[in-house]
Amino acid sequence: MLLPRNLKALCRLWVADRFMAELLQFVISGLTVGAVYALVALGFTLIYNATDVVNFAQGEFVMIGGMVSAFAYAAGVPLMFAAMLAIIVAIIVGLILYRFGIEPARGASSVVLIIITIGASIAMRGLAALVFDKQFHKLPAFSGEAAIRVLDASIVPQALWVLGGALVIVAALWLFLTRTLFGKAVLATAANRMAAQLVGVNTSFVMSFSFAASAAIGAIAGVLVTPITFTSYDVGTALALKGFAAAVLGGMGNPLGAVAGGLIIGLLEALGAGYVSSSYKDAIAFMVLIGVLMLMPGGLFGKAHTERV
Amino acid sequence: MSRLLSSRYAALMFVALVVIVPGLMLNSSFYLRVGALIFIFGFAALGLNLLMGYAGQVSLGHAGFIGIGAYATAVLPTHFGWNIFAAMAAGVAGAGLIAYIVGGPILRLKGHYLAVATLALGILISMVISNEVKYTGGPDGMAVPRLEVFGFRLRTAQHWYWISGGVLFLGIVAAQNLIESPTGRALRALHDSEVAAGTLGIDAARYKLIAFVVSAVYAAISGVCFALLNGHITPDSASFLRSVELVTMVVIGGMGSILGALVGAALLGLLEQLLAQFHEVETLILGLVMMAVMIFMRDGIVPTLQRLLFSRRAS
Amino acid sequence: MTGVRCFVKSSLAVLALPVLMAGTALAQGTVKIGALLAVTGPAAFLGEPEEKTLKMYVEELNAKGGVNGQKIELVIYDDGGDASKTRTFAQRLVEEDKVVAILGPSTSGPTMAISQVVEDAGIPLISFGGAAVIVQPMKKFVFKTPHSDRMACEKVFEDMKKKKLTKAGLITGTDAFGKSIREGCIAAAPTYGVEIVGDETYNPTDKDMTPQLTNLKNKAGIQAIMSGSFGAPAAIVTKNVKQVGVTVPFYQNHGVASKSWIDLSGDAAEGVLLPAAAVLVADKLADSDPQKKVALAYKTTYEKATGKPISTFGGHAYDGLMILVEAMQRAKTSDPKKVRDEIEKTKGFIGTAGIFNMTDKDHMGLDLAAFKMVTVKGGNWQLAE
Amino acid sequence: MTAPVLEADGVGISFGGVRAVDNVSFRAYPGRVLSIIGPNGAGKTTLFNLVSGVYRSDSGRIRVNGVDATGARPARLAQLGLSRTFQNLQIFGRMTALENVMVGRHLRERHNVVLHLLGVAGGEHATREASEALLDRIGLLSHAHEEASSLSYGVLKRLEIARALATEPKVLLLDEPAAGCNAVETAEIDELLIALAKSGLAIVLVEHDMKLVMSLSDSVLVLDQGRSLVEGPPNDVARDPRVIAAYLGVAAEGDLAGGRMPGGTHAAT
Repeated sequence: MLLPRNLKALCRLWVADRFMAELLQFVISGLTVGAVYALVALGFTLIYNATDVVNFAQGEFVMIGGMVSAFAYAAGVPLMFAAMLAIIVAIIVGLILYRFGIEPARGASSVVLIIITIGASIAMRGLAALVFDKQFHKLPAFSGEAAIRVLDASIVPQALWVLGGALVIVAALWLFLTRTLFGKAVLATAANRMAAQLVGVNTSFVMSFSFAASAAIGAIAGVLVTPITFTSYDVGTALALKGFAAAVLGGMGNPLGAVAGGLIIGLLEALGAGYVSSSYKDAIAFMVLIGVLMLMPGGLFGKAHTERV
Repeated sequence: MSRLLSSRYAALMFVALVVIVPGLMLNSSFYLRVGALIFIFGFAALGLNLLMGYAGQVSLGHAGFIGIGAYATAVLPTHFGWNIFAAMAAGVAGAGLIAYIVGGPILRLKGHYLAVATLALGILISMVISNEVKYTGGPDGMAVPRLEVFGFRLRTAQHWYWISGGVLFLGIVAAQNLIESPTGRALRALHDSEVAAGTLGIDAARYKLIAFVVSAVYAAISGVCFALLNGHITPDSASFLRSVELVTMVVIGGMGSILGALVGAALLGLLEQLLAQFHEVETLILGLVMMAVMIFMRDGIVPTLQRLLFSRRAS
Repeated sequence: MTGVRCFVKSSLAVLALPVLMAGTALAQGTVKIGALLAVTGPAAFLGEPEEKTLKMYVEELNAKGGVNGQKIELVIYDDGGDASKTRTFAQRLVEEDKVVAILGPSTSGPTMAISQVVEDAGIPLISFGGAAVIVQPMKKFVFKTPHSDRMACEKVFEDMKKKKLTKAGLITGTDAFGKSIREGCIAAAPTYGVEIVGDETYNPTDKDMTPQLTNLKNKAGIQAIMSGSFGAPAAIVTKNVKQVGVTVPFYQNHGVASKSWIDLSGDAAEGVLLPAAAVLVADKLADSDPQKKVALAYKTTYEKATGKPISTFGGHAYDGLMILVEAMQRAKTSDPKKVRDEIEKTKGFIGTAGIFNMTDKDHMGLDLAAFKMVTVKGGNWQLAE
Repeated sequence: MTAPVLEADGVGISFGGVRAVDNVSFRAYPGRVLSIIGPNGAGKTTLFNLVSGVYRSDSGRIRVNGVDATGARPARLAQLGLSRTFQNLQIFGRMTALENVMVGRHLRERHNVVLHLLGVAGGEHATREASEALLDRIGLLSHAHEEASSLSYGVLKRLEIARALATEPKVLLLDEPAAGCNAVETAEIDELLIALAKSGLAIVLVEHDMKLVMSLSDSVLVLDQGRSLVEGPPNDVARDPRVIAAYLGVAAEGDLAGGRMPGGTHAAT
């Protein structure tokens, strides 16, 4: 399914070796989880690029995506519309966050802005607990639950949706930022807000847009992953943590880096759990993270001089 | 000079009042416990403020050092038969040593990269605490032996109110000493202009490391007090959320303000109790309060109030 | 300096506020019962049904005239599952609210953190935490209503023994509950002739456990897998078990005993075995079963009031509240020490979790018989015995 | 002639393929003032940043006080006796003027964190006295306890010099010390620098005020597009046709010698 036929035949020679099957299963697991982190990291990246804000409420967008679509679906709304509703709600929340949380504090130091987004994430969690509930919820998998066998390993179809979604979003984001005028305006705003304003970029609009788009990315991620990971009012924190780590590992502000960072952390966790110790698998990921930063202080794809703190 | 001195003593007097007056007026161990917790976390936040507000470096992993102090106090006497005072000292020294070893390489990182590296460090520490069940009791936590001084067992909230209040007071004195010392000037200089500080002979790496180690020691001391106050500790004390809470205390109270750390700790500590009555909306309100404080007082509560007070006097 | 004085005053006022509020609430003729529940945080799915249950039944009791002629006033604090927070609130319940007894906390760690507080205060505590350490070694004022986690292992191993399965793999969370199951299973295994051949863990926030399960599946000679988990991870483990193609019997535990786990796991839940309280299969119990009436009544009341399917967790709160209230009625007073003595004398109390027989050596009072082996068939609970 | 305190031999640096400073050499001697001039963008400030360790030179060698300091960081250079000021002020805004100067005494203080925490640091008094003396010398004693961020630009320019002097340097690098100062302030700085040179300090100056340069300098180094163009006594340099050409060939000799360099208005090509 994943591999061309001749390669598949070649691989089949090794299938007898359980090692290969195990490795493949770990890699599949790592990529699936990593794609979730990557999607969260992408949201971080976009807002960071346009506004310099590290938005710790990014995980809450994922939560909103999951919760709204799960409740709408449970209420009988078709999945497609439930997903769209979730994205719209997330965009509205994102815009509100920008308008009433970030814009009034413009010019404040980055750590102050971080505390504002942490406050926002706490408030959003509290609100979600009130509006929804504190139980776990799910969405049906888009293409059924039956696992696909790949050379003795197995993958659930929804994982392909998540991976595909991450790819599509990063490609779209990349094209948008580099190929469209508006995308360039976003990058210009990131590089120098004042200069961007001078050349006629409506920076306030660019920044609102980045919040809306990040919220949408988060919500899409929420819809895509909920069939696998489920959702509840407080899934945001853990996701934000890993997403932030992924974004930084890849090089803060670089969309490709965000995806790479997410996949690497996911893979490290899965391989760590499979081969080393399941209790310390996160420790392995974090140690590698520290190690990489020691060698590359700007992350894998970051440039040292783009440092803006 | 005189202004400096008067503001310094005013601050100390304020802290002394904040410790003594409620301590004499409150006779319920619940209030005394809330007070003690505020002092204890205020103490840790004070240390973190030296790092954030003066050395200009952020740490999202400081609860890890609280955990080291707390668990050393519990684990060493329980499993290794250490004298509890030796265990406390070892916890504090251990945290300082780890900060010293790890700080060297990671403080070369800047901004968000440093934030993530410290975050990872904190998580590693809390992971060890949760996973080494044999020694730490894992997620259930473990009992902490009671402190005995001259055959007198220090265990009530009242004891620890006064002890942690005293520790906080001394911590503030020490922090003020440090800030006004050559080391403090070097740190403040680094924060304002690293380049200029460098050309004056200040070794940035060395002073960031000093601030990191000092703040880790403060956190560990706070952890020791926390463990002894509670008599039972769980890995929550070292969790990522606790680290975030500390950073929040510092920023809300006012970075670079000695009193700020205490005010930040008091705000969060009292809010938790005030909002407990309305626990349906507790989280929501807490988040909104945090946002509002930061939007309307972006320098933090203490510096903003100081400015208001100062300008009123001037006019 | 006026500013300073003003600040001291206002901070004192802030501190004093809860006292005033508590003061006004302290009316004559009521008896105050405290509750510490993880209404938010990772254990919120425990705290939420517990809170609903307590509120619902206290209201019902009060409508019937309360206990010993006094209305019950319930003071609930949300501890978020944090041990230190719980301890502060425990002290608040004892000192400020002056409650006569405390129900909860929802989980084991916070229970351990506050045992000393209730021991010192001489107030009975009925915990909803699962770990056996809560009541072993026994503390004078500390009781619990859920089955001990170790009992879940014993029940599972009993079932395995019946089926002549001797080699089991464990997969548990690194949270307090998972740890408790893991330790319980490792300790209980030799008694039942079971060998633990694989021991994997995961973090409560993990999203995929296939690597761990792949390792277990490939362990030589493995004959069964036992999971110690609750909440979303429990459903993820269940789905992953199916995904990696585990063919040996798969046991879950009482931590998943809610309809929500079946819903989340979908088809993967079919055929999974687990020990659970009778309340889960209330309508399927034989009419002769003494628990049927109580279990069915709780189920009906809860589901009618909340519109949500019951879980055994809310049941633990029901059991705790009722054991306490009956003890108060027997003591004919709400004096904490006398109530404690009566709680210890609880005999033959039929609760949702089983039939409680407490003694001065057993502050839980449940035996293995309280557990039913259940399974999932057609998306619903089924007795497996 | 006495030995140079600062020797730069063939230093250079590139930014993204552009050779900002290329193979520049100069020497600074005790008691003498060396001025570095050139059109805007000629690389003067970059050269300063190279020599003071803010940037790392990718070629050549730097010696301070006879010790090889190639690639050394600013703190090390300060230890060797090199101090500097900045074109765009790098004042510690949240400290008082006095504290700014006291920071300059850093290398002359004993540093023990534990003692500092305990508040028993010795030598504080000496630092304070020395700093007050410096402020007095530079005429800023009345501003000693004002927060630096509230002081005027001209005052800060001088404060930076005082701070640099507090390190007791052997060689002082001044990046446009008179920029933004009025005539009175400029004259004061002029006077100060002469006195400093007299006391045996080596001074390296980047300055646009040609009057100041001409009156102060013992020697002038002209940079153009990152390269060293001419070095020599001020009057020779002012007459050098290459220098005039570098200033776009429009500035007459007299203008160059007597007035402000037309750097700001004529962009260097």
